[in-house]
Amino acid sequence: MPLVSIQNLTVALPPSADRPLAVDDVRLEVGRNEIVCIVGESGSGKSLTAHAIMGLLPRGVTAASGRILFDGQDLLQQTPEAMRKRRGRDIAMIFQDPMAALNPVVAIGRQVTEQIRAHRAISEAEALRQAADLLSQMGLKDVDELLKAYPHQLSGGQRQRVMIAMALSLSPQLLIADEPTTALDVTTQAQILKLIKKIQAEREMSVLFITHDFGVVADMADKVAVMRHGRVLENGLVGDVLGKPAHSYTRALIAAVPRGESRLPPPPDARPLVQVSGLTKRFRRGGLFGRGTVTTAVDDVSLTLSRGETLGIVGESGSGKSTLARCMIRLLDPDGGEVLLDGADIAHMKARALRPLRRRIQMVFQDPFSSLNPRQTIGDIITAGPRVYGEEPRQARARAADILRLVGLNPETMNRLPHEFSGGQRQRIGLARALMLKPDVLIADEPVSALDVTVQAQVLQLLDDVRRQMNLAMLFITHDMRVAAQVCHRVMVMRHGKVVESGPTRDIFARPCSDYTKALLAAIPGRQSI
Amino acid sequence: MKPRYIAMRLVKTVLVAIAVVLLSFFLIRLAPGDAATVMAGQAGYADEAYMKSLRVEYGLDQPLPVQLWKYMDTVAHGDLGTSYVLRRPVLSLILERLPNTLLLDAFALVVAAAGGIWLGSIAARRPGSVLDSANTILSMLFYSVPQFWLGMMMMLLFAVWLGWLPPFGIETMGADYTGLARMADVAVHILLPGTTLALYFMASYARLTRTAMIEVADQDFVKTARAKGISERQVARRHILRNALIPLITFAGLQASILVGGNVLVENVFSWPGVGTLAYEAVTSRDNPLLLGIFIVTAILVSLFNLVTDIAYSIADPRVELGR
Amino acid sequence: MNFARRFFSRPTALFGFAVFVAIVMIALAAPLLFARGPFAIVGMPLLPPGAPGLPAGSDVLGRNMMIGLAYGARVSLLVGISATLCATCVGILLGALAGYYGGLVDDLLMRLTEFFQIIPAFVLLMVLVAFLQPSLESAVIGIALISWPQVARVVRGEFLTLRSREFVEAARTLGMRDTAIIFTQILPNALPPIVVISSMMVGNAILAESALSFLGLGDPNLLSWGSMIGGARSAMWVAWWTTVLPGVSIMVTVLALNFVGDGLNDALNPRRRH
Amino acid sequence: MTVDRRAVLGAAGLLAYPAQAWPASNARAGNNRVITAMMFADPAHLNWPLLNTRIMQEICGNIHEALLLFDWKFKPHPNLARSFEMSPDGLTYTFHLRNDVTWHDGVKFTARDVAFSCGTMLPQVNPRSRNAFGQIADMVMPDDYTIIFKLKKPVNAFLISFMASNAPMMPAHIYEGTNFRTNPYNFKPIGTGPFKFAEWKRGEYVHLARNDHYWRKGQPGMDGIYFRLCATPEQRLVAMETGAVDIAMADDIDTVVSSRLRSNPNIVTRSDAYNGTAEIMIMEANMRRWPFSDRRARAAFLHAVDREFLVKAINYGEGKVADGPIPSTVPYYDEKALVKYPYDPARARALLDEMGCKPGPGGVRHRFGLMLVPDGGGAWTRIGHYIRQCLAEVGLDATLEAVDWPTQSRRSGDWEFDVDSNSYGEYGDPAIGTSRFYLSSNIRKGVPLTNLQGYVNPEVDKLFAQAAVAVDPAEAQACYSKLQHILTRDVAMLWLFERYPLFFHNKRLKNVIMGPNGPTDGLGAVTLA
Repeated sequence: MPLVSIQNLTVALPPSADRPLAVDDVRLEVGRNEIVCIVGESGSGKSLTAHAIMGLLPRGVTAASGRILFDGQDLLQQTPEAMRKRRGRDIAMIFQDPMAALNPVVAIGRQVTEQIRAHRAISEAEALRQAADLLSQMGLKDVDELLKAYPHQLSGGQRQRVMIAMALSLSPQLLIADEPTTALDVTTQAQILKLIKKIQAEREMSVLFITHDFGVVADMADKVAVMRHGRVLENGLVGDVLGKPAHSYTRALIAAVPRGESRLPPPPDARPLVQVSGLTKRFRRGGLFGRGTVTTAVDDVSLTLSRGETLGIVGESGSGKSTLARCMIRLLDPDGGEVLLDGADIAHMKARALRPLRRRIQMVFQDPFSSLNPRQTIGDIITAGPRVYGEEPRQARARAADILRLVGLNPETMNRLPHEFSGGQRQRIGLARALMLKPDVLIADEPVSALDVTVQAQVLQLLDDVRRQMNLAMLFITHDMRVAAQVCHRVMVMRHGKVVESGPTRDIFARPCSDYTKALLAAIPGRQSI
Repeated sequence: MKPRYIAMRLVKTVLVAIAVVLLSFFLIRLAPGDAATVMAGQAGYADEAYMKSLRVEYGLDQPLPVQLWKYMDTVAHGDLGTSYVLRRPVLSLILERLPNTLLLDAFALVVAAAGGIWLGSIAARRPGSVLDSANTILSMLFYSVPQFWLGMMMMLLFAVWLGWLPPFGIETMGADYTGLARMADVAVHILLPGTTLALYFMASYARLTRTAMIEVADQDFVKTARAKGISERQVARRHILRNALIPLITFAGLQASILVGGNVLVENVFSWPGVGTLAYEAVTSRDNPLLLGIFIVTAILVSLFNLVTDIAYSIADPRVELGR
Repeated sequence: MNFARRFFSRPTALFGFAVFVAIVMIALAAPLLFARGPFAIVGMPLLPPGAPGLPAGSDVLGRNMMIGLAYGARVSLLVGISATLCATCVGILLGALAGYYGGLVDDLLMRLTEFFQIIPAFVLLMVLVAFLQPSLESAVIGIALISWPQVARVVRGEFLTLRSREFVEAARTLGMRDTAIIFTQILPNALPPIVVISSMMVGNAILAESALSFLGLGDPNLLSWGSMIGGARSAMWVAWWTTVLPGVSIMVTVLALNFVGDGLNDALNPRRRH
Repeated sequence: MTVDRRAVLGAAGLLAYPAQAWPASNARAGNNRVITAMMFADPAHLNWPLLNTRIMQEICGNIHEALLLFDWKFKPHPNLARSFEMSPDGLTYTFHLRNDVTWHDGVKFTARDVAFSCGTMLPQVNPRSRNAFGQIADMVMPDDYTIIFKLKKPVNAFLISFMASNAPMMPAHIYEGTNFRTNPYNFKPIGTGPFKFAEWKRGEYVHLARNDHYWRKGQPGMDGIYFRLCATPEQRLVAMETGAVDIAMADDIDTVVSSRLRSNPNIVTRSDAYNGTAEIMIMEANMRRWPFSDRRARAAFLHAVDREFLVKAINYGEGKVADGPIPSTVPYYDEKALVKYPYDPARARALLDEMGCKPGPGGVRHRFGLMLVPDGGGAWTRIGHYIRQCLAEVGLDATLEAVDWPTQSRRSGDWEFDVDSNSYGEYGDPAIGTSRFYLSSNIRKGVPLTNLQGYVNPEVDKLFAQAAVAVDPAEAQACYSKLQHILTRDVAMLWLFERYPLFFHNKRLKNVIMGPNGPTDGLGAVTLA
């Protein structure tokens, strides 16, 4: 008998939602001592399925029919108090963002002991001792300090380890992990995945692992279930599903996962359009009186960029890659160094002199939701640039229609407001806005990181097409090595504001020089299997 | 870092006080008439010699910059000058009244916060329920009623019609109570003005608590807490309320700053011998040293309250570091 | 359309709006309905409500309270709305500059608003009104002067968050001028909280005006609800209606405005709806 | 329209609340031999001559005493002075003092104190005393208990200047040679009266305790007085009705509700307690500005306003129409001499037409400002509202100007007004309280409460001067009769009504008001039931 057996589960959404059912007739089993992955894009119902097992569906969302058998007992029939007793003891769960999942104002120790003492009648001191043990088992150091610390004082990896320690504190039979590594940097992600896998093996427990990333699936799963629109499309052993996907959607998903190897030819050898040298940016914090602390976000960075080529800037969060981009486009004023655009230093130009040059460098932003003014129509948004430079509104709109077609949107959408579009469509609109000014340089700041994997592939393709058609020099900023490999001619790896190494993509991937780059590459999930 | 930061804040308090003096010195002097005309008018009889002697005594015959310089000089020596009309040191006049105002404030603050948090958390438990709506409407009502009028109505109801409470004043005249009896006497007197003040702020506490609790209840760590299998009561207390109360610290600090200047209207309606009535007298008699003194003392107290609020905030929320 | 539906779906907002419209109508119609004005002595003083021709009774001078209440609505609304308009305009302008540019401008403005936070507001208002002489205009100016920092703080906060939003950065990379960014990009997005705070501020301004009039610092040529209460203070024990009715009028008006503000808040911020 | 007070009361009676308010015994606690009076504001200090306001008179009248007491006919009687005589030429006054009077600190009261008070302190700080005491040429003290005043010229009002409100005796050993304004005893006064200062809690009360060594045997009849601060009118009514406070004086109770207290069986009402002050409510027209520079405009003003109604309805009957400069309750009033201006709007319109003040658009003849005494929406505001309505009927459009006290004092002092409102007390003799508003010599810019109107009539100046030095009362009467004729003929001021401020006390108090100076003579004679 499997540990968990979900039979014909249907989860209904409140009447005000855009669809009636979030989970539709799902069947799924989790056996003992195995890792089952549920993989799917946003809105597939994978997360709510997990929450249904925990008995923690949000207010207004109900399990309408079906059964969830846990060790033979239907969890949906349990009283709330019985469910409470099971939670944490028999079934534990860890969440996507450990920062949000830990109470910010309660010390770590207390948060761990709280769970132990909710189920076992032991003293706080005894619970603390157990907590310390657990934390060291999770590979954490200075445990005593850690127990007194607050969540914000920990790193992302430490926080997720604490979450796992908490989840394991009562040796549950089932661990549900809901995208536990999505909010983490790639090297940390690899460590956490390894940890989960190790613990699962040691304790011989069952894990239900929810993810959107087939790379992770390949590394982790014994079995996999692919979900879409609340239904399970495909279900089987991981090797079978990856090797011989039965469903076309599964195939599309697998195909859309960037391969982590460069398909692009080496860059054309051309005179650099943009030359950055010694660029430095510092941030000061602190008030009128106190000595402010200074952090150097970008430290003496130099690079060149030519027409027709894409330079990838890769780094984890806090590496300074976004700050670099914002300095180059003068959203920030750099503290030192120069940015030569066709020989003119725009790094220190006065606002008035800079304005005519602005149109030559344009940007595509990360967040498809905040990058478009919610109160303007698409037409107004993308013709705003030309109008600044005095273009006739009628002519601008005519051109806007062409550009919209170019980025794959219907020109008739011009009178609509941004909220009527999906994330991928919004990124296309953002690109259209940049292209309207016929720029020479396009800076793309994590343009696909907020998108689902299938959409991601389409947008990456579009960017590459546009770059080629318009002979753009493109600066592509990303945290994802696989994405960088797919679209960049050259790659520059950054860490703590400094350049770690740079070179043609193929060389970097094939023969990384620095340990850091090697670690980054090693951390790419599913690199071997896909 | 912390003692240094606190020292810096105290220095800033002094600077704020100086700025307050400068700004209000000129502001106050814009108003027509001076203390001499007031006193001449009050006496029912006046002549030039009398008024001139008053003006010379007050230094009102000097040019404005000289007056300002002299005033700043006295203030710099830790003296707030002498009241024109009451002819006593301003500082002692204010210190005489300040405890009464602080007492009323403390009462109003505690009642408002306790009542408001209680009401707000009840409402947040079932958003959209009848209880919640009733709560919202009641809070709004107290927020919308003119304080002076509410005070009059309370006096009418509880002191005149029901006869439960003394109508006004801070203590029983000539009773010469001591110890506990005196405290009880003052407690009975504080109920009406204190509650009048508290109801207004209680509405804000209730609304803030309700919103904050609903917002916190949506956060991931509350889900975590439930996933741990701890009881709903503990979830509500340790995780939801504990986090929801943090923004209330700011509001309590704000309330304290608003109240410390004294509430002219409520103190007037209930003859509460606080700073508000003193300020009212100072305005109506152009007693500029007194008014300036009240402004300075208020400014310093408000700055201190802000500091205390910040310290309390940094204790309640470990993410917040003092001076950041 | 969607907005209106969201707004009116709240019973309190509907009630508030209906009451507010009714009070505006009464205020506008007062001179047509009662041509002789609120000061005309029509009968014996202190007649209770329900006496012939006196649905709301008569006041200490034998004036028709009904007419007084209707004319009082004019004063309250006029002061409330004008003071709010002034305060909002000044607040938006200064708050926008401080929030958008930051730095020294911001520092100066924050110090200035701190000054207003530190000085007891009502005492300051009394000084201002004494300086300007009690009148309708001085009440408006005084109330606006003590209210604008509140708007400025909100606008500043909104601008601080909005100016780092990506669509604003996009506008800057397009080469848009600062004034254009402030007025076409940021301000429209900052309006919802401004609208909400303004509607609440009208209520607060009405309360402030009534307090001033209550203390005899209102315009003596106009009958306002506050001055009706102030003038009847001594009579409140013998003729409850002289103080209760104007007080209830203030309360209902302010309550209506606060309900409207609350409704606007929810309708304009659908995500914060619960 | 007439207003029946009883009908009003009946209407109010509909909601007469149950008389179970916060019990007086609670409020008074313990000692029943202590009474409580009220004060509507904290006094600035307790140096009576320095700030001769009504509230000071009420409090300090119990602490300080005068040489003489006056009866209802304003005849002088001994007080601190055992006896007194005047020389026939009116230039020498001799006072024989009691020898059994001590100050509250135990120092003997002697002629030196009288000389210091009348010769130095009073003329220096109390402007009202200057009329009489300013004429003192020399003071002789043959022994400790005799003082002889020698005057530069006869002063008709010399004796009446010894009323307590004008001439409280101040202790020389405390004040002589000090700065009167900063003397610390201003906050703990020393007097000879039946009560001595005990405690002052600012914002709450002033407590006076029984003077056990009072010279008048058998007085005072109680253990002490609390003057309790009751800042608002509704508080004062509650305090009086519940018995929390025993005495309400002068303006403490708004006339709106006086009928309610009058009908309260536990409360005694007196309307004669302030006859000595004899207050008139007036409006002053700035005679430098047209049209009020013309007597016809001023006459029209008086004809336009129904002053009978003003007294009856607006002031709830507590007063009488004022026909002229001298109140009807004090000596020298002569009704026959007066030119009267009864309510007659038609006559008012005719007068205005005659002088060329013709109706313009909307029937408005003239717009002007009417500055009100700041009373926070009290009686003056009601008077202003009513008069504005009356004037509108004859085409005069008055804009009410609300100001606060400082502004009112400054603007009136600087003559920046069209019409302002005011009141004055006569204080026993026209030379003390009345003449100052009509003498051309008293036109002093920047000083409030002078001849602000700019009224100039040399004949009036002459008559006032003559009356002031008249030794023969008949001569004085003749001058004042003539003055009353001229001043009313000229409409030298807009007299509205004489106000009889009400004095209320709990009926457990006896012998409260003994003369025209009411509470100013102190409450030493009061006994408790």
